[in-house]
Amino acid sequence: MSRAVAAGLAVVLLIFPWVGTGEYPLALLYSTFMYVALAVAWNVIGGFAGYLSFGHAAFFGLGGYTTGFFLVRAGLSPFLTAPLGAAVAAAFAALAGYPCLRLRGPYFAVVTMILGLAVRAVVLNLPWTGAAEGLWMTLPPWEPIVARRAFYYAMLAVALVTVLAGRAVRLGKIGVGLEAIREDEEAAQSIGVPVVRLKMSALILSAGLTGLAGGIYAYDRSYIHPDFMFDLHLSVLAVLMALLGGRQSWAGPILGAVVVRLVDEALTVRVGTEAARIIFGLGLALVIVLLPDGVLPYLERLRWRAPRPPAAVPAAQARP
Amino acid sequence: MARPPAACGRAGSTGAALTAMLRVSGVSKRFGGLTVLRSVSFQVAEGAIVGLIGPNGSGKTTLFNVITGFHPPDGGDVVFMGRRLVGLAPFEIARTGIARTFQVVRPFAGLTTADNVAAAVLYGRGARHVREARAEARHWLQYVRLEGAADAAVSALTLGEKKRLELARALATGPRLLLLDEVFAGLNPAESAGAVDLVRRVRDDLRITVLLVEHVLRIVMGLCEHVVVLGSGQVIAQGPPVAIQADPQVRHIYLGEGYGAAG
Amino acid sequence: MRLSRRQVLKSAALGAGALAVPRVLTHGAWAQARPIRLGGTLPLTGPFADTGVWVERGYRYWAEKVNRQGGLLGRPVEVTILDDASSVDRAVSLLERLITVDRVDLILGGYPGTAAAAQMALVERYRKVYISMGGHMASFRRGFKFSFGGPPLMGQWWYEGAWRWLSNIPKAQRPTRAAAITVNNPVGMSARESIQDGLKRLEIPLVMDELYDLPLASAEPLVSRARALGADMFLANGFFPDGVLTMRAMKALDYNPKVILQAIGTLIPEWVTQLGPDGDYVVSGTAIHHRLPYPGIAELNQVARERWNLKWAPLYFLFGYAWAQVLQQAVEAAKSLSHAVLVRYMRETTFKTIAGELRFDERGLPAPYEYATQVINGEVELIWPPGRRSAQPVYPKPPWRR
Amino acid sequence: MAQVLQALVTGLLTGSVYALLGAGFSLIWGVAHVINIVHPALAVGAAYAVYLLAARGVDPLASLAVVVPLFFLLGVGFYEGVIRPAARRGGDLVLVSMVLTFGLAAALENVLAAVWGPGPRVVNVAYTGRAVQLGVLALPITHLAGAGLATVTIAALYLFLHKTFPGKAVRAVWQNPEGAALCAINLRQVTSLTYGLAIASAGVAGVALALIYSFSPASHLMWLVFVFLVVIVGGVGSLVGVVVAGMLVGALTNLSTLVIPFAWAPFFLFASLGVLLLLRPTGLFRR
Amino acid sequence: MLRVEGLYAAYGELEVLHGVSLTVEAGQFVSVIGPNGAGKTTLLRVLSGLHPTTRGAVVFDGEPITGFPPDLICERGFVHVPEGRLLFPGMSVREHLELGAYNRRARTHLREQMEHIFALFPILRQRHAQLAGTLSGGEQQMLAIARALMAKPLLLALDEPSLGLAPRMAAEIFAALRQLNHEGLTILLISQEVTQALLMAHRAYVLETGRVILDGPGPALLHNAQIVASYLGIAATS
Repeated sequence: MSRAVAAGLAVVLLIFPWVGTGEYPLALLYSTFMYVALAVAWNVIGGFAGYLSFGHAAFFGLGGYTTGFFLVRAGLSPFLTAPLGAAVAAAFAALAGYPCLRLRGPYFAVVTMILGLAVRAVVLNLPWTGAAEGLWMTLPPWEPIVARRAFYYAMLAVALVTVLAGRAVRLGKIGVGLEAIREDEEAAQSIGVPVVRLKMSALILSAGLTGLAGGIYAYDRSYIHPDFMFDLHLSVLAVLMALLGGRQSWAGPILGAVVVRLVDEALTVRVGTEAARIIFGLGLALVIVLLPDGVLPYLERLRWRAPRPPAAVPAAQARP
Repeated sequence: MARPPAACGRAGSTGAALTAMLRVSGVSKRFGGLTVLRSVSFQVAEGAIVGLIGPNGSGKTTLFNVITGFHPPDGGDVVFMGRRLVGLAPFEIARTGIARTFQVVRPFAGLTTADNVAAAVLYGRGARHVREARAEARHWLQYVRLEGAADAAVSALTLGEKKRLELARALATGPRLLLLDEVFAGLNPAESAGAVDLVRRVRDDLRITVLLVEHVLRIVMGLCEHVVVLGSGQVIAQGPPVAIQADPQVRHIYLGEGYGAAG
Repeated sequence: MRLSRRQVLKSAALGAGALAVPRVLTHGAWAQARPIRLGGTLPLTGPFADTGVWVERGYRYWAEKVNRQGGLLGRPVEVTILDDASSVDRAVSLLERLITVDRVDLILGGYPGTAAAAQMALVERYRKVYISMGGHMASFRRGFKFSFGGPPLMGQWWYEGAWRWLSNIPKAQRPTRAAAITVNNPVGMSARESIQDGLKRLEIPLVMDELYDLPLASAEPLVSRARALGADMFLANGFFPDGVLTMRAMKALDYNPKVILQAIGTLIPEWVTQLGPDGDYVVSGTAIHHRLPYPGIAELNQVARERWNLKWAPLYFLFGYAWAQVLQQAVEAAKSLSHAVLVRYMRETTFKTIAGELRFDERGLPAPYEYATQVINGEVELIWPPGRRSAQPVYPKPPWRR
Repeated sequence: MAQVLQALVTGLLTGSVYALLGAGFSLIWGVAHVINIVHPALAVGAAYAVYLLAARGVDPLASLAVVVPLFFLLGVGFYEGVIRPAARRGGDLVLVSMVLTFGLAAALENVLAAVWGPGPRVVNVAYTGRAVQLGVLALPITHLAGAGLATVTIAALYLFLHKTFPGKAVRAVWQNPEGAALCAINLRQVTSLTYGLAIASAGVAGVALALIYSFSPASHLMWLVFVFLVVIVGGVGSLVGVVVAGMLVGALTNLSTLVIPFAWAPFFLFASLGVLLLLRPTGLFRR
Repeated sequence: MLRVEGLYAAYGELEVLHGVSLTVEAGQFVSVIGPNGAGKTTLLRVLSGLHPTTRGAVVFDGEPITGFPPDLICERGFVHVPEGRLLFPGMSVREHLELGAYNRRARTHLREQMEHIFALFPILRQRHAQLAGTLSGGEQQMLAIARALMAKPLLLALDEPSLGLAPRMAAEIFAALRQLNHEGLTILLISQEVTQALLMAHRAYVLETGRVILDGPGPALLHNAQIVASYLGIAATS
């Protein structure tokens, strides 16, 4: 059933660029794919393992800048350098992750946020990154519609790889281990979960996938600047999308990303930016209060008409 | 059924060392200025059920945490089946074959009951596939009589069920030695009796050695072959239950000054 | 009292509608012609909105006027401006939307430099003629065929007038040490290039050359350093918000250089309303000015007076109008809306704009400009070149008023 | 030397505003377990209120009479009307409150933008741009006033928390809610009061901010970064820690510009605070 | 003074009190003893409002207080010294005493009450400016009792006041309790220190797995074989 739906969706997405809708829907879907990739990738560390990163823009930006750098300096094709961007982002995560992952909860959130801002500050001031002037790449030599299709497929591939990776992690052995880490690191250790190694792997994977998206995005933009490649909003948006969709499942962030992206686009076009953001902000507040676990778990409950799980026992589980 | 006798005596006493599965020798632990364990030494013989008792704050849980690697000791040594445990990460110690439960139950609240156990199969036993691990998890849930709750959220379990779940999780790692931290606390008499039975089966059927911390001495005395008494971070007595019950120092600790002279 | 932007727009639109009605009635054929649609994005919200709004007003007034005069190629024009909320990402995706979904016939340039630079890459792909501020010189060194600065807000040229004015001051009275602070983005960097070059010509050593990231939290450290280093010339290459902070820090720390140069901030009306007399005597450049004698300027000044109760047309109002003017003249010369044709005429036509006559070179740039302005008594006056002066420059800058 | 002194003193004056914002933020975090992302946005809102009043000739310091009670009530209402119902619905309160208050901050930012426009505003008063000369030091009066406000408010908060019955109750709830309940302390009342005071202090911070800085609807994000830094470095739950961290951040930013290029100052600040956090994960003053 | 009738309480679905009834007369010293896990702590937490009841009634000083929040119960004069003391580590001894007298009834007598307490526990006077987190275990326990006394209790309920204390310190605490009782304060004590608890009690209740299995005058229970069995895990045969 759901396999058939997935296959159908895949076919639709694959032939969509050829049904003559023009460039804009392709561009809109392209950016939706990107946010899907970002939210799903974030969720690997933020949702499954429970480490709320607010610095994922750093990985995105590093992926983008790696692409730009190799394109400008070495003339490498960005579709080749995007994986290289993923590698650089992953390597950076491996380096920065070890100390950061010793912190938990809001402390981790703040340190990653600082990390993101620090990387931005560095790139903004290093001459060989184009610094404050930004980095210009040569344009891809295609007609607009060809370019749109190419980037559509490229970002679709990134989103697909990310979703498949996220799904595999969630449904596989690592997912169980990460969940155990999220719930209780000591108990996880006690049953043999290699906590440090596992959460490092999750962060590295998450960073790599984010970097991959950044690499493709950078080439499409063909002009990159720290202001938008390392934008704090980007980090925050990934978090919000995943939380809103439901961070416990692999599909929740997809839902969150698609809904947020499309609602935002529709609101912006219909009611103007300020009003859209007021509605968006209030809507966000309302949804999270009503559905603290995200939208997807709620929809699943509706669909199966299953009773809500009973309210958790009071936290004060003092021994009698 | 012949069982190897429970070893007693302090570290270094020859003879006992041959059958000792776990050897704790001279372990000390300080938190800040507070010394919680002072040169604690004892051994656990393979196949035994050993009780670790002592009043609140005598260092029992800390000792567990030292053995399982959560609190590296400030001095002393812990050797398990010939392997030094000091310096290993907790997950590595778990993989050498030591499993534990926690004083305050710590199941993975966001996972189903079956996945709690499956996680242990995957990481403790090194299973590769989640599906297989879930199948094996069902076996362990059955073992602790929780098969009916396999797909339930952990939050739906009673305290007694949670304790059994933790036991199943520990067993699923495939341990040789099981450390139980107050598994009987908070259980009603029926549950308690069931749990005692369960611990016996674990030792008799699965041949898993058990070291347990317990407050309810009635259980300890009925279940254990060997009892180690901790007081203010030191071993103040050890031996078979009968000897422990008669020990004046133990009576003093448990009943207070002058009590039970006639008891 | 300041009218809300929306009120202003609404009344402007109503006014335009009222003027257009008789024409529609009398020219049946004209009314039936499919309008020419122009579209672009501007920052109507977010940090760059204060300027973005004036560019939009420039575009809208131009459209109003064209329609009043019979349209473009005999067809009415229709302007769509989408709000990019000061985000480069949005500026690009919305422009793509305008090109591919709304299928606008002509494109109106975006603002600021970062957005324009990113949009230039996009329009090159779609082969659409794009006239805007352009921003940094690097944007024009990339071999783009479709982008033009008409006229551009070129940082590298910005202070040219100021250098010439300073070089006419007797050497003994000139400043002796300069301190510069520059916003760490393409706009700032381009102005900085001109500074290094200009100061060398004037033989004034640059004793402090600092960059800062936006948003600037506090200008005190920068200003107090400049003061401590004894700089008697201060160059603030920043935007309006950081410019305001810098000025207040200078006054608070009682730092009185002989001359203050400011890149962008002074030229928007908010400068004067927010800073009052403290905003006086700051020197800047421009490519366009409300006191220049080119045809059309007087009319725009009058519009500004009538509609917004301003003495003069603000700079960015003029820019918006000028960019649209260039586009209009290209279309009229080519008599076509085909961009392939248009782009040929772009380089062959001499444009007569409110910024003077322009011809574009291979890069898409006109000849450099050399105006200098100074805020005097709350007015942005033209102080260079001498023949175009609207006021005598004040030098050295008087100490802060207490 | 004069430069160092000047940088240090201005840094400390600036830092006092960080500290004031951080104090309220920390108080809410400690007592209500809410990460109040909307905190700096409310301060910016207060700055706009000051701007509005200043345009009618009301001195920013006089506008405190309006801002403080208004924001106190706002805080109480916000707790009773939004946070408490949200907390009662369950879920991870830290997480829920983070998203919730982020949403409200985004909404507030854009309401401000819709009313006043997105551009920066400055408040001009008679003493704007004047300075007190202290030997080689020039101390802007606005800074002194802002820092003075911050100091007085923090001192008042400190005295309240340490010298009055309700204040001690707040600390008690902060340190051990159950123990506090056993002392006949009404937890809801105390949390409500805390929220009121914290938001009132954000109001005061807004006044200080209006005196010293330019502000725009979006500027709350930058303040949020600083508030987070200050609170985490100082240690959640320590008023003294927050004050020290605020001063540290202010001084560090200013002093670092004397030896490294200004553009690298943010990096230096982030890097040094990041390292500090890695060395002392719970902050400088966490007990 | 206190009448508890058929009290039930549970953690989630796990019931830990199965119909506990007991009575405390004004001026009495009542002890509740029982092995670990018997439900003693839960009983006190229920009485002071920290934990909800499922069934049963609590009447205090002639009025039903079942289901009241802790602050109200405390204000009425039922004051609980909890296990683990629940002190405020960052606050001084004096501040704890002031907070103890937080309710309006007690606040008016703050000075004299504090003097009274300093007389009872002189060490607290010496330590009055010290932070609670830096006190020794015994001092912390004294402080917890002192804080409760500041509320001018009609009934003082203590949970394991001698837990983890050196014998000398524990004796000191018990001596203080005896003195307070002599002065007329009603006391409800939960303790594992069987001897002490029983010797002092006018009446004692033995709790096992959530039920009262035995009650009577304290000293009379002193050498009860059932208690010894219950504590030392000797299979009960009596």
